[in-house]
Amino acid sequence: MDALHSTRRRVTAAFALAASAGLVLSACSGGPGDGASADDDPIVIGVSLPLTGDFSEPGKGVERGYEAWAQIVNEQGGLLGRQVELKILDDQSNADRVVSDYESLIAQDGVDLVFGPFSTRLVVPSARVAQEYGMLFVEPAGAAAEVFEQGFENLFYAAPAVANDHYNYLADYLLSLPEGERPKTAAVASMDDPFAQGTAYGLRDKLEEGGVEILVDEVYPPNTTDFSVIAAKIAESKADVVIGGSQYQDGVNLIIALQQLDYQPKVAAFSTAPTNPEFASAIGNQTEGILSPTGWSETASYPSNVEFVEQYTEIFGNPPAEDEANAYTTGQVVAAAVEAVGCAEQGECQQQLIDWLHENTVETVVGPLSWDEAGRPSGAHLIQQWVDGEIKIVLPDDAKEADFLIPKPAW
Amino acid sequence: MSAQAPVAVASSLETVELTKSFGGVTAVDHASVRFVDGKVNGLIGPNGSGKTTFFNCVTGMIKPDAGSVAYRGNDITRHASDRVARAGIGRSFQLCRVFPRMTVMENLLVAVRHPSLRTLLRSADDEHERERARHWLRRVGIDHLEQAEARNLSYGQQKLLELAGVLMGDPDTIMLDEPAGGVNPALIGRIATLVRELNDEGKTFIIVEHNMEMVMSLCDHVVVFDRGRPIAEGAPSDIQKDPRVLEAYLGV
Amino acid sequence: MRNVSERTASAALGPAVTETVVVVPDTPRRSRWPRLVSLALVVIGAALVLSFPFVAPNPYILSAGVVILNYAVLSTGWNFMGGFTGYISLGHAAYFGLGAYGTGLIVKYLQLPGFVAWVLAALLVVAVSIPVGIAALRVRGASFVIVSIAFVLILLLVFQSWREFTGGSEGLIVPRPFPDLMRPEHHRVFFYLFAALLAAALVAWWIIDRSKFGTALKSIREDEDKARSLGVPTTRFKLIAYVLSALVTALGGGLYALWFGDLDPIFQFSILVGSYMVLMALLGGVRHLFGPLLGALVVGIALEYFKLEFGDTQFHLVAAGLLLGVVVLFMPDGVIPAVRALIDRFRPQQTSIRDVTAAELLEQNRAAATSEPRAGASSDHRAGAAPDPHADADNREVVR
Amino acid sequence: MSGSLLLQSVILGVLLGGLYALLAAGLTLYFGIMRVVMIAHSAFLILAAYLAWWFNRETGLDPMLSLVVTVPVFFLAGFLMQRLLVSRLKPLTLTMMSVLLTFAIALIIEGALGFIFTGTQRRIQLPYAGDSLNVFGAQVPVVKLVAFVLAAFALLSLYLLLKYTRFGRALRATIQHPEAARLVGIDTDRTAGYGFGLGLATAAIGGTALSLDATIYPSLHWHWIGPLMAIIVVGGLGSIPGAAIAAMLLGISQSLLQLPLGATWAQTVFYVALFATLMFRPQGFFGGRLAQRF
Repeated sequence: MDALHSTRRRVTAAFALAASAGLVLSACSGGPGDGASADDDPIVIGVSLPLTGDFSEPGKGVERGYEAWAQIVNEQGGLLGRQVELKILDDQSNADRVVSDYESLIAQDGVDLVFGPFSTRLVVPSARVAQEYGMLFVEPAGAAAEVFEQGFENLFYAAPAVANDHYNYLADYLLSLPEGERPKTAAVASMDDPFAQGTAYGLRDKLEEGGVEILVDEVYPPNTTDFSVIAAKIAESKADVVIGGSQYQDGVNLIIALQQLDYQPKVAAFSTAPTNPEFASAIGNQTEGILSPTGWSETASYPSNVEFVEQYTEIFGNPPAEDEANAYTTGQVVAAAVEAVGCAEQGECQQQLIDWLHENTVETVVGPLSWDEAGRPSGAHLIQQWVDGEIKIVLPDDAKEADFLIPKPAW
Repeated sequence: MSAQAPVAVASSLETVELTKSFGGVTAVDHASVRFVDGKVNGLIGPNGSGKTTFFNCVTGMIKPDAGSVAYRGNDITRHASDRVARAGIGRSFQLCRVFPRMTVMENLLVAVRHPSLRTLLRSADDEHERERARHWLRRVGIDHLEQAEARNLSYGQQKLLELAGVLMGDPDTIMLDEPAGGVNPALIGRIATLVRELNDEGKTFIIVEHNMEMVMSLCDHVVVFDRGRPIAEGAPSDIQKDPRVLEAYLGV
Repeated sequence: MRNVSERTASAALGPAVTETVVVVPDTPRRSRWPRLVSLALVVIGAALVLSFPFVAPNPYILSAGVVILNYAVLSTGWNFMGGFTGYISLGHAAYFGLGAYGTGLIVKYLQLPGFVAWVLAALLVVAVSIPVGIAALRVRGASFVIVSIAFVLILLLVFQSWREFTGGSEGLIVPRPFPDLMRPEHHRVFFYLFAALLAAALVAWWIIDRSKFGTALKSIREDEDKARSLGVPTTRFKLIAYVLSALVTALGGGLYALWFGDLDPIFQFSILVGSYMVLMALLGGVRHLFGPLLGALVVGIALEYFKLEFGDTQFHLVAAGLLLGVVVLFMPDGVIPAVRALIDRFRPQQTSIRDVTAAELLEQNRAAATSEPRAGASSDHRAGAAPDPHADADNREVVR
Repeated sequence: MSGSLLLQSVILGVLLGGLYALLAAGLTLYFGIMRVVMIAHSAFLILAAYLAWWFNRETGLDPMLSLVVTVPVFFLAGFLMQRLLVSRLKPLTLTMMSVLLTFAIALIIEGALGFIFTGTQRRIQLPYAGDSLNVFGAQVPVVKLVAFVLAAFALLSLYLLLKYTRFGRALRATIQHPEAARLVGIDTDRTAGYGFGLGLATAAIGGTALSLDATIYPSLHWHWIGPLMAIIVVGGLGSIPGAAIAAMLLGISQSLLQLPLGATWAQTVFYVALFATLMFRPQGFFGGRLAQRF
């Protein structure tokens, strides 16, 4: 990302604002009118991400994914023969910031394309801005049901499945177990976040339909740090299954609190957190048997995935995680549309890109993706489990790298 | 309760068994006092005898623990101080208090006698009110300072301003807490004259004062406080001879 | 600084002055600001504001203009309480959030048109602010600040936790009142709506400022007990000011909801937003009609600038903190008095004539003051200070 | 709901209450000395927690060792803050302006923490983080116990310092009657400075205790200041024992209420108590507003 350039434009913007607000009647530069792109100009892609605040951990993962994508694309000659340039702003995990970020990216900086932000909460407001400026909006994180119920025509979720379907394989598997091994009770704790709740409640509802009794069902706000009482309730219930609708730190905190109470479930499933590279050390390496859904696998054999993992590892020195992969997928989806339609700028072009994506399937690092008219992808997530100190795919059977471990060893 | 209280005196302000204590200290101790309507009443007593606390209890600045206060036959016990003021009792403070960052004129426009929607929205520039304010400023002798900020006035001028501010509320009874405290002799004379004149115009005064000369020359009726209750009352000349008063002053 | 302004101020009083007179600069003095000039300034200002949507180079700048007008409305609303009575509420974001959420929830559940919901929500906020005001205004000073902060924190908790009703942390989506408008037009319409709301708030503040009610409120700011002793029904008056303040703030919040569309409890009920209101009003000058507006311009632009310039850091917090600290320590009366003093400096014809006399007067004043017997008490008073800060603070804790 | 869950909650409440008590004691100390509501108290708390985390990350040593540095540094910072900043404010508007001033300091600290350490949530990884003791069927986390002992020890030291030392007597005299204190030769300005330093030192200890078993991030302090302010009002502004008792009671109430109400609603207990106090007993339940007792 061209930080210097970006900074200068922003400063101009601020002064323009100051001047206009100070009501000095002078002409200002920097409107979207500049967007008329010469063929050798870079394609500028605007993104707003939560680099600070409640979602900063996954936000930074997404940032790395986008940066990796840009670097890899540029090394291969760019898009339509033009280099790509990311302009990333920090929305501090605030809805009001994310809107003004996209507004300034589109209207002030005149970016050619936008990528989505992180977290469902921020996707809806920002998708609306994009919609009202007629921009294509491919996003890596807004998986919850409500995202697709807002009537957006420009939105595409760049992952295999919506949140409620993330645990489908796990639910099917648990319910298919013979009577004696099948779990009878479950406890749920979820962050008050559409994505986290979507994943956890997808599993909860399927288990409940299958006859599993839900003993505890707790929700906590995103800024919760003290999990001792929620953990006490879960431990008290002695439920067979514990389901955590978590992002990252909350999942870590909840697991530590459960460990402190010496609660030993047969199945422990947590969204997102267990796939984080720092997860194991954060909970004292007692990870054995913890489950997590993932839309992406490091070892999947899709050609672009092999390339992605290799090049990402080269750039950052460690392999990518799911957030990075989702971001990368977003880039791939947009790139496919741009290459197919042959344009990347504001205006008419955006609608052509949107139409193209509605009608076509895109090959990505998570496999082929296609969408319904609301932008829902039509796949399912893989189920991973920590086995022997590593996180491996255990479900479905045709993709598994290790056998499903049940009951889970003590932590 | 003082046995010598003349029976025929018309009472304007009256307390019955008024009591207030702070922690273990009883500052006002079952004080029953009557002040004479239309006269200049003095309230004297040694330091710490509870005069100011008594003042504050009467005017609603603090809530008494027990006892009652009546003004012209109406019970005003525990009424908030603004209600007491609107009932017609104006007061000054021992350490004079004005509104430091408002002009002299604005200071005078604060007083409220009849709060109503009309008063609320009336412009503070109302010429009638301003004329009244100028009248009182002339009376106390600081009309040339109309536009000065109160905090820039000398202490004596602030005392006069405070008095003018109280008068703007058109009170029937005016309680002054040490009007002569901290001001030079010339000004004491000016204040005394003013009190006299206002009394002639029908205002009742209740004055707490240490300056005996002023009390004796100015007051028609004097109440002596000791240890939170009245020990004697009567005409100044009688009070001066009363052995209990001498004992109270010398004994402390 | 002080000397200069004192000099000029007293100079303006003319030769009739015979005794010590010093007028301190920040008293609004119409005589020094002829009505015509003030009027012209207001007209020019209004014209510039109204023409802004046409000169704004792009919709983003226009939307930033809307944000700043919104801040100006909120800060002016805060100033109904903070400016007149001196009661500093750090939790005024509570009413911003209630106005916004009230509007959104009424639209959502009662299916009423946006602007009807806006008015209803404001009335509801008035109904809420009365009991809250009664409770909060039982205490003064520090306790009032604590209550105001607690109120916004409690609302944050409620709006986060009561998911079934408010949408919880997922937030609430408020439908656009004009669904057919393109985004730039949407901004333009709301720019004018906010401008109209601001104008109404300013007119209301101005009416109160010059009314007897306003004088009474200001006397509460100066010395509440003294005001009471003069018959000012302080409890009632404070409550009226508090409710008015809540009303204006809530109207700002409701309009924000209709404009912005996405409500989030963390932003709507944030102490930070409340503190920006205080900072803006204080910076501009709480005793002045246009103080909060001026503060909103300065702080709003500065905040936008810091977020743009140092976007991915928390530097804007440091900047806001430093600014607040500087204002509190060095110019608690705001920039307007400071600027006035500066302007007065460039009015030679008035200062030069009476320079000497003014200095003499000042000297006289000092001399007269020190010659008085109870020097201790009197000097305290002249400095505008209570004789004993502790006693004063204690009084302020007393509950009626 | 079983007895052991109840016991568990009471124990967790006591452990939490201990930390609240220490922090509220500091907050009420500033108020007692200068009628200052120190909004930045919890920001300093988080600052201390960050320093402990940073110390642990850099050195790998136990975060409690960072106290050796943070306590004196915070003491000095508090002293300087009082002498250089708070004492500049005009007495008439001291209470209001000091709120804003300390609010500004809180913003600066939060912003600086975000600037230096980013907004990422941090947590110290202690070898004994997941360990617990079994007490009558209740599991007591070792880290919480350690934090509690640290807080209790600090609170006891503060109490003894105020009660039995010459400095403590001077401080109490300053709180109760500044003029009288000046008359008997106490340098009240300096004493107030020391009192501020003492308050910040409690924040240093509290922050370190907090960092042992909590996730920290720069804006966390807002979640502490509300409950702490509620505690000092309920306990009676300026009264340290009042603050301690109120902290304990509210901490336990919060912990117990979490069982039926959930974590978020349970937090409202502080504000309900605050409003109830103001409505029915504005001088607080456990002490006078003048801090007459220690």
